Amino acid sequence: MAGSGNNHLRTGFDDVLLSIENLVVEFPSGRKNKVHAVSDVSFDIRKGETLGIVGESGCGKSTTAKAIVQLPKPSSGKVEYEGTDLTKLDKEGMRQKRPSIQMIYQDPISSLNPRRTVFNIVNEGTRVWSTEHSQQQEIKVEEMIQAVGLDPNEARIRRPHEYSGGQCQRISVARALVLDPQVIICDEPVSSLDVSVQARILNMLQDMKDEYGLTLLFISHDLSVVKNVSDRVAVMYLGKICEIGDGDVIYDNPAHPYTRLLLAAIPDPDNKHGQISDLLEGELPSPLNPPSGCRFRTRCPRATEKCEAEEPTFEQVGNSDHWVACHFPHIDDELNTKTTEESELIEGITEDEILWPPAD
Amino acid sequence: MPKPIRRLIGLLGLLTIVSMVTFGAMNFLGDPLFNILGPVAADVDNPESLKVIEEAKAQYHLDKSLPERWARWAWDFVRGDFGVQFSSSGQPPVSDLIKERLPRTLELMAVAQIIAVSIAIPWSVLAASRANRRTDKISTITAFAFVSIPSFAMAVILFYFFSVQWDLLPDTYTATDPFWGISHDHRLIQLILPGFTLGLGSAAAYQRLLRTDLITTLQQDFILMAKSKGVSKRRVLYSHALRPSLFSMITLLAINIGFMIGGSLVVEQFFRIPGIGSAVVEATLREDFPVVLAIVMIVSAGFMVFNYIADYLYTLIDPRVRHEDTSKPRKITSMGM
Amino acid sequence: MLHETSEADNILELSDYRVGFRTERGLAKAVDGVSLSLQRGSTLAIVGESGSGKTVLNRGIMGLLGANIIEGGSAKFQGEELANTSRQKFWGTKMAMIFQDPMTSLNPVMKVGKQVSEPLRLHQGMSKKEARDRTVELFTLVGIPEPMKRFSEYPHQLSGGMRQRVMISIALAIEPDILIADEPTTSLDVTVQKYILDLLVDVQSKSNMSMIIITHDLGVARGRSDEIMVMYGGRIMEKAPSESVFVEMKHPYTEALLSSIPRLSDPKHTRLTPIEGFPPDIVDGPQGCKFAARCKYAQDICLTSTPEETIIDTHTYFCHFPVGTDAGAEAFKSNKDRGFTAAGLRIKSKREVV
Amino acid sequence: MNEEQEINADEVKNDSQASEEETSISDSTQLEVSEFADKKTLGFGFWLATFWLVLISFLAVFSPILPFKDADKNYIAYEQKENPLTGKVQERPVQPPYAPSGEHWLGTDQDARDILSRTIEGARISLAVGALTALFGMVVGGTLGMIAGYFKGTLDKIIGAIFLVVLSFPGLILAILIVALLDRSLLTISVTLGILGVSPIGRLARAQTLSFSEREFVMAAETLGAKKSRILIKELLPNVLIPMSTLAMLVIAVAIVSEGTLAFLGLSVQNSATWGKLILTGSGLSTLESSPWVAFVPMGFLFLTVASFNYLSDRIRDYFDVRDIFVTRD
Amino acid sequence: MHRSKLFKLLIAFLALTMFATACGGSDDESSSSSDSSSASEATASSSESSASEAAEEAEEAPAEEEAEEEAEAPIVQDQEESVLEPVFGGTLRWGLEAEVDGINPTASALSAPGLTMMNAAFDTLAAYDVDGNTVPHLAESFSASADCKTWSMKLRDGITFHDGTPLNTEAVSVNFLAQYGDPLVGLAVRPYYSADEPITIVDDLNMNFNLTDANCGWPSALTGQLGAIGSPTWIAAAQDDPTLDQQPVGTGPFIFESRVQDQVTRFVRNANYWGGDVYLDAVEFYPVTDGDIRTSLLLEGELDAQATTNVESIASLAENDSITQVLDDTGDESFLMLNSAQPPFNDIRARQAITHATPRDNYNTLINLDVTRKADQMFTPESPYYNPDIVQLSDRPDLAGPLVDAYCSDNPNNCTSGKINIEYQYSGPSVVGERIADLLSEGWADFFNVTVQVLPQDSHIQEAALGIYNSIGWRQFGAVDPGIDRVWLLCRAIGGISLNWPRYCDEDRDALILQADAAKTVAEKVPLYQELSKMINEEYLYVFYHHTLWSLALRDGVENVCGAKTLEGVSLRCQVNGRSFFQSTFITN
Repeated sequence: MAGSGNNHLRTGFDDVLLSIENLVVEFPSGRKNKVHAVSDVSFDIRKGETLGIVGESGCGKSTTAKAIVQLPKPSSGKVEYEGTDLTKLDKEGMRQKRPSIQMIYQDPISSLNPRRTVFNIVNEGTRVWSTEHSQQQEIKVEEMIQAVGLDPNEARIRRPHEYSGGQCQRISVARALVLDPQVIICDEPVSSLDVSVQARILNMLQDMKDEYGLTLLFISHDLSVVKNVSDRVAVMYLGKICEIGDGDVIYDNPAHPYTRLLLAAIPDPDNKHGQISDLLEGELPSPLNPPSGCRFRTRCPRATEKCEAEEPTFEQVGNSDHWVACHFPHIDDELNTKTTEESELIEGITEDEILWPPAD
Repeated sequence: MPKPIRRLIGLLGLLTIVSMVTFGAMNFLGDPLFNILGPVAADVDNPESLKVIEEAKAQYHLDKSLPERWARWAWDFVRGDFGVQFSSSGQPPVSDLIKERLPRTLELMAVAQIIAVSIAIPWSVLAASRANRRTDKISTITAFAFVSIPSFAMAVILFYFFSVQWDLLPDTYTATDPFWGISHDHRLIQLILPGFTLGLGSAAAYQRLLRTDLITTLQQDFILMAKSKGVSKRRVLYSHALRPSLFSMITLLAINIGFMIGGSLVVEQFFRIPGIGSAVVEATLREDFPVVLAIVMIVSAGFMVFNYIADYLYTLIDPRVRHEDTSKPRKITSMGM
Repeated sequence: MLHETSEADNILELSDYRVGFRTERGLAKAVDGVSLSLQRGSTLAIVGESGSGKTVLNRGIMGLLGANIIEGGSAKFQGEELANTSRQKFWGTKMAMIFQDPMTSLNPVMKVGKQVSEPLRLHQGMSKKEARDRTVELFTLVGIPEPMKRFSEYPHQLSGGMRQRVMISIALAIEPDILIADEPTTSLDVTVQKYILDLLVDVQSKSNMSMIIITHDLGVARGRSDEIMVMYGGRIMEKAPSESVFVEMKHPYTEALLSSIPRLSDPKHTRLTPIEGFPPDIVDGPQGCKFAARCKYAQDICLTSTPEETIIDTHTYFCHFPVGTDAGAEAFKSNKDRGFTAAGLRIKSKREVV
Repeated sequence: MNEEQEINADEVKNDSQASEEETSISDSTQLEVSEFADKKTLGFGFWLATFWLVLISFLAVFSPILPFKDADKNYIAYEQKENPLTGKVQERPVQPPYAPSGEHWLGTDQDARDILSRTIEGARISLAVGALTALFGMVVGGTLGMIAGYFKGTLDKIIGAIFLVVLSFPGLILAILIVALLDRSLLTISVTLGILGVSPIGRLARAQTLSFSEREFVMAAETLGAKKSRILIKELLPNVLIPMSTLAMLVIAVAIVSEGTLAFLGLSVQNSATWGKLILTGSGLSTLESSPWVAFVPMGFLFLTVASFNYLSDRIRDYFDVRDIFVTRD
Repeated sequence: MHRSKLFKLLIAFLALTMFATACGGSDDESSSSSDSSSASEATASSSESSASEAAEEAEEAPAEEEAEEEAEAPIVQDQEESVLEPVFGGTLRWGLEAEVDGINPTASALSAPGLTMMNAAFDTLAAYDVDGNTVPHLAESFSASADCKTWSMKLRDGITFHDGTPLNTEAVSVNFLAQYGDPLVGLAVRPYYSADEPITIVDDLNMNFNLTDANCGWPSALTGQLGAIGSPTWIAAAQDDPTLDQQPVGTGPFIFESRVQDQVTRFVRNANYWGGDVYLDAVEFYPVTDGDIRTSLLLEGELDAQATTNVESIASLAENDSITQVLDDTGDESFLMLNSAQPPFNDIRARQAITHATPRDNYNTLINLDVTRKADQMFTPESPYYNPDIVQLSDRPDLAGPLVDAYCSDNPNNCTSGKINIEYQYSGPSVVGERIADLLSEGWADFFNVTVQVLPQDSHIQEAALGIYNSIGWRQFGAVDPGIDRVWLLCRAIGGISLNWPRYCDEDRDALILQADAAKTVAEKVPLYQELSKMINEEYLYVFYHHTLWSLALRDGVENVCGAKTLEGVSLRCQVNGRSFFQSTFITN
């Protein structure tokens, strides 16, 4: 699956805000070895779009996110933001660009400085960039804290540990938004939260995105979550993207064997792939010494010699926004999917158009 | 290069730097010539004295640069020649002094550490198995008190009670008989107080570490797992929980042993044990640099070697260390001298 | 009907079971009056968010909670009142447990083979050799490749999935009458999770032991349990045969839980319905229904009176205004009309928000 | 190589810390107990220890204007007594030390000086040594350690090597060497002990910086565009400062003990009463036998003070959940 | 000069000088924890003859009796012979304040403990009688030539060493030449004997000693280490094998049996002792460096006897009925010694200033509990040489100010903020040492910036010998025959290593000393020594504190320690700076 090639990049659109090409991240391990964390990954995000990256632990999704903000700089490849290749910028150049690309992290505790008040944490961005202390900025910070549903006055005296995990994620969002960023990279923002809280954060992210016209890169190991929030979804395996495209399309017709197995494993009560009885056999190969050819071949039920010798490149599946890097994709498979109507039935309960406002 | 060898080289490098620093500091702070010749060294106007000075300089290579002198010393040192003492009668080799004193210190250290460990382990297990109950609280306070008593104070206290007040142990500590001397019983008795002085403090320090680690370990799922497997309480404590909890204690043990070669010096002074600690105090005061240098090297090397041994012990205790390329985290910050 | 089955068939019988912890603020009622019975050979899934008391409940049953607790009510295992017995006598023979994180629940400094064979040797009097052979057999059974080699490896040398298999083989070695699996797959990737769950179910059905699976994920419970029990705030909210929880849920909490989770089948950007508010304080918790403060059906009675147990066939729930009943629909309508619930929670239509 | 070893060790530690935290979050699902476990308080002992330290510091600072007896005056009592040399009864001094009495609450020493006053006098020096030592260690060690931990790379290796050298140097021997060859002034002793404090404090600062710098809030600050200096001061320093100051308290305790140790070797601050010297004065066999208070009074003060610093350090570490374990040796 | 040689010389000198005054070991210390190694201590005390103790003297404290006021003679020693009938048998356990390196009078540096053991195994050619006169002991008689430059000695006939070798002039000459030729010991011998022919053997029992200067009191030189005669065969063997230094062979009342260094040295009765019956079966010597401990061992009955200068011990022993003490403060003096070869004390104003500033009264009260007698000079009032006119102006800080100001205006480099910078050195670590240092520093504080230096005892002595000091606590002088004290004073004692510790040379003073040596009668000597005392007083090289009080403490049942006599029946002086004889001692019950 190792998806090489850049066929899936949408070079034709002029509203591509962030374009990652052939990104490679490697870490030294020991004296000689290298961890191939991210190998030749390309994707692009259009303005206002949400790209979800999904994959299991160790697939390199978080590393990709960090490489985009150049922390650390990737080993090679291009990270083009508004036409500027961030990898080529010097320190100060990069610093000037930083406010435009913000991150939200997985761990609500670790991502907030425990020794500063919440207000200070949110205010940090403006303090960094303003030469003088202005009343106006403080007001903006207060507004932002309010916007994410917290009390600005409490925020002035409280520290992160006095807030719950969900609230901490809200603080993270406020901190990211205060600099008016274009892009927000969300690295597993809800994976450490309880499901009920998770829904609130996801809703809030959606609201913020709508309100501030953000572009999101959303990273998660939970396909349901990714699918819910994303316009496009990229599936990663062992440092490579194996399938990318419209979330609904991929869910309906996963073309890559890995995506298919991944979907099948999801314990969703309504998972239409749940019947697939194939199991992902074997262990995840070491990123120190990834398999040749297609990286998934060692565990792929469809693998042949070709997969070993030759790395597949991205090919479009049909005419939709759906790209897969596989020599033997599941293109022709007909799945007995439940109709949309059927799922709507289950959904019926919530059709009252009722929604609990983000009140906390 | 294999890892042990790399480590060894690092260790030697460290020793080299330590010796350079010591060598430099001593020559910078004190004047070796003055220690060798006495006031004649300052009598530079007198041609006769001058001649003596020149001779001595030549003999001790003091006319050479500091680095060259260090190199000469180092070359002798690696060949096992520690040089001669500066200021005793004649020029007895430093190695004689070391041979005489080191065994006494090692002996004391061994006694102290055996006492410490054999107190600390059952004590910790007892406390940890009753964490936060009365037994544990009392033992925690006790351990805390013992840790806060400096060894010189501990020496005075033990001496006061056991020798002066209760007259259970001898109040004389000539303790100067040769290492494998005749009256062995007497010697053992004389080692009791010094041994406990050093051992109790260490025991308390070990107990604090081991208790904490044991409590942490005992809260781990694998302990619950072992219990739910029907393993007896005692077996859970000693065969499941103890081993993975030993790291901090071993680290400290290594630090202690390594340092105690030099660190027992107050106790040696108080109980008049002619060990290496009292030797270094005397040598420092009389600016007997070769002796100081030799002892510093021995103590530093001891410290490093014991750390090395500790790392090896880790691999015995924890297979993770063996298989992964990194050693167990040292979460101990040791402070002291 | 569960209650009509003879007691002899019930391997576990809880009645108004309570577990409290002493804290500085007072007694924390982690498990607050749970009654259930588990039949031999059946599987119960306990679902709940953090703080719902599901783990404490099970550790209470196992007797693994330590000294600082107060137990109340009755818990009978194979007819024997647990409160009067040292549970240690069941450990390693009749009860077994699997923990969430296979890394931390295996002794890092002991070879996995030894950990598996330990109960064999201790309780089944096997010789070293016999225990070893049996262990290798178990390893094969749970699908551990190269079982001989794995026998003398340490936990850190195995992957997460393999470790969980080792855990399962320990549980199997004990041949327990009841196996409690506490979040057995939470720390695993979904693909591995599926495998492990299937394996557990497989093993359970073969050996005819009873099993309790604890999870926060309703999806995990579905299809792998005979019955699902939803817990909240230390109490049972709803208990029903597996499918009916999804199809005909009665408790608003179950409903809210399900609707707050994004589903694969929903199209992208489907608005989620979160549960408002915070979980109840278990030391100084609310009167009445624990969920009332967050419930869109909540009426005044919910705030003052704890709902009685309602049993309809195999479906048990604790709610004054159950979902899908007229009472429920009416309660919701009245709340919607006045714009807020009895607990003061505002209700807005979607249009207002978007 | 050795430094690398150390670095690795630290990295592992960070990992373990990070993972500990991760699990501590998911733990909440696992064992709810932690949520309502006892709320952290500093406890009675903490305030007791603080009270003692405030009291002793107050006494030390204001002893010149407090109505204590003159610490240097010899309050000799006389009696008619036979002179063993002449066999004649004459007015001779009663042999001090004098036992505690209404006049001398805690007795006198061999020179008939009031022990309470002298012990308080000794607190001035002992506390000053402790404070100066900790200050030196914090400023030098903290700065070096934070720089090493944050900038990593070569700088880290060099600073790490320096720490390691100082650490593997037998500390007390170094102290004796410097004090014996230079002088026995307060400043020399403090700086010498301070040098010994640099390594532990520095290594702690480095490890903490390293671990915090891998926390996401530092990355967040970086993505906000904060400069390194700002991150170091605004984000890292407040976090490193607490573990560092808890260690510094231990350094104070160790410095006080070390001063005592030096005093026992005859190398303490000269011309001043220090606790070590006072204890030494009373620890001879005959003095212990006949007048144990001479040694035990200053020893009690020393113990309470050292224990208080140890305890405070312990409590604060607990309170702020500092995971490093400090160990004192002497 | 070669270092090693230098140090040997140093040791030699020190050793030598010992013969002059028997020196007390340091008894030290105090208490404290600290005194480090007994080894060094041994060297130390040995080396410095009485001197070294000065270092510590501080710690000990002789009894002072305010002699000036009361003019009452102290009970020096009740040298009564025991009225009891001697009993044969028993072992005497004697506590020593230090261990020694060896017990060879021709090679070892014997300190007070060494000299004590020496008295068991050896006899000295001459000895002091109760009145302080030199009388023949192992020798039968001495006679001087008219100019006192040649001395003839006649040995007793029929005496044999423990190994059977006969005592004759050959044996004495072997001893003398071994000392003369020894790199160490010889340095103290050679300057005083004719270089060409120091001795002449007349016959088996008669020999002559040829001196460089007239010395009519010469035999007193043979009362100490230099007069102890060992078996020539043993001495010869010990020169090849130094380990034999540990196994002395002499003519003494006891025969060496065994020795475990630092534990016990045991001598057994010499049944064929030339001097008569020896009552004890054996004498055992136990080195116990801590004075408190030694005293407590004595009280507990673990020891039978000891010598001490510690005033606290003496005072507490005095109150114990089961202990008899033999006290004597006519021996050495305790004082502060100033180095005249180095600034600031090369200037007499600085020396005067520190003398005036020294709180001697406080010192005697606090350290000596007013038991010892204050000293202004090296003689006690009972001595015929005592000069009643001499007053040492200490405790007069009012006199010090102008001198310091004057000094500092001339030597600004040696002063800081109007005070003279000095170093005070003592041997330690030691509690009493520390107390003394505090006490002195406080007294001097208005005029001097004092740096205190603590050194292990052997370094302490070395630095004194090498002149690397400003001021130092010391103990010496007070020899029974004042002529012996010339070795500390003569210009010829100054060198790289100097026994003239203050390194002060005055030709006039030398002339005076030599003149006193040549004098034949006390009456002749009195004005000379009084003049010498006056000179010393005016040179301000020593700030005398007190007359060191030596105590020989004996348990009940130890009898007749002071009953030793020469063959002629002359009672010997019982205690000389802590050492005594053993031949007459017996133990009852």
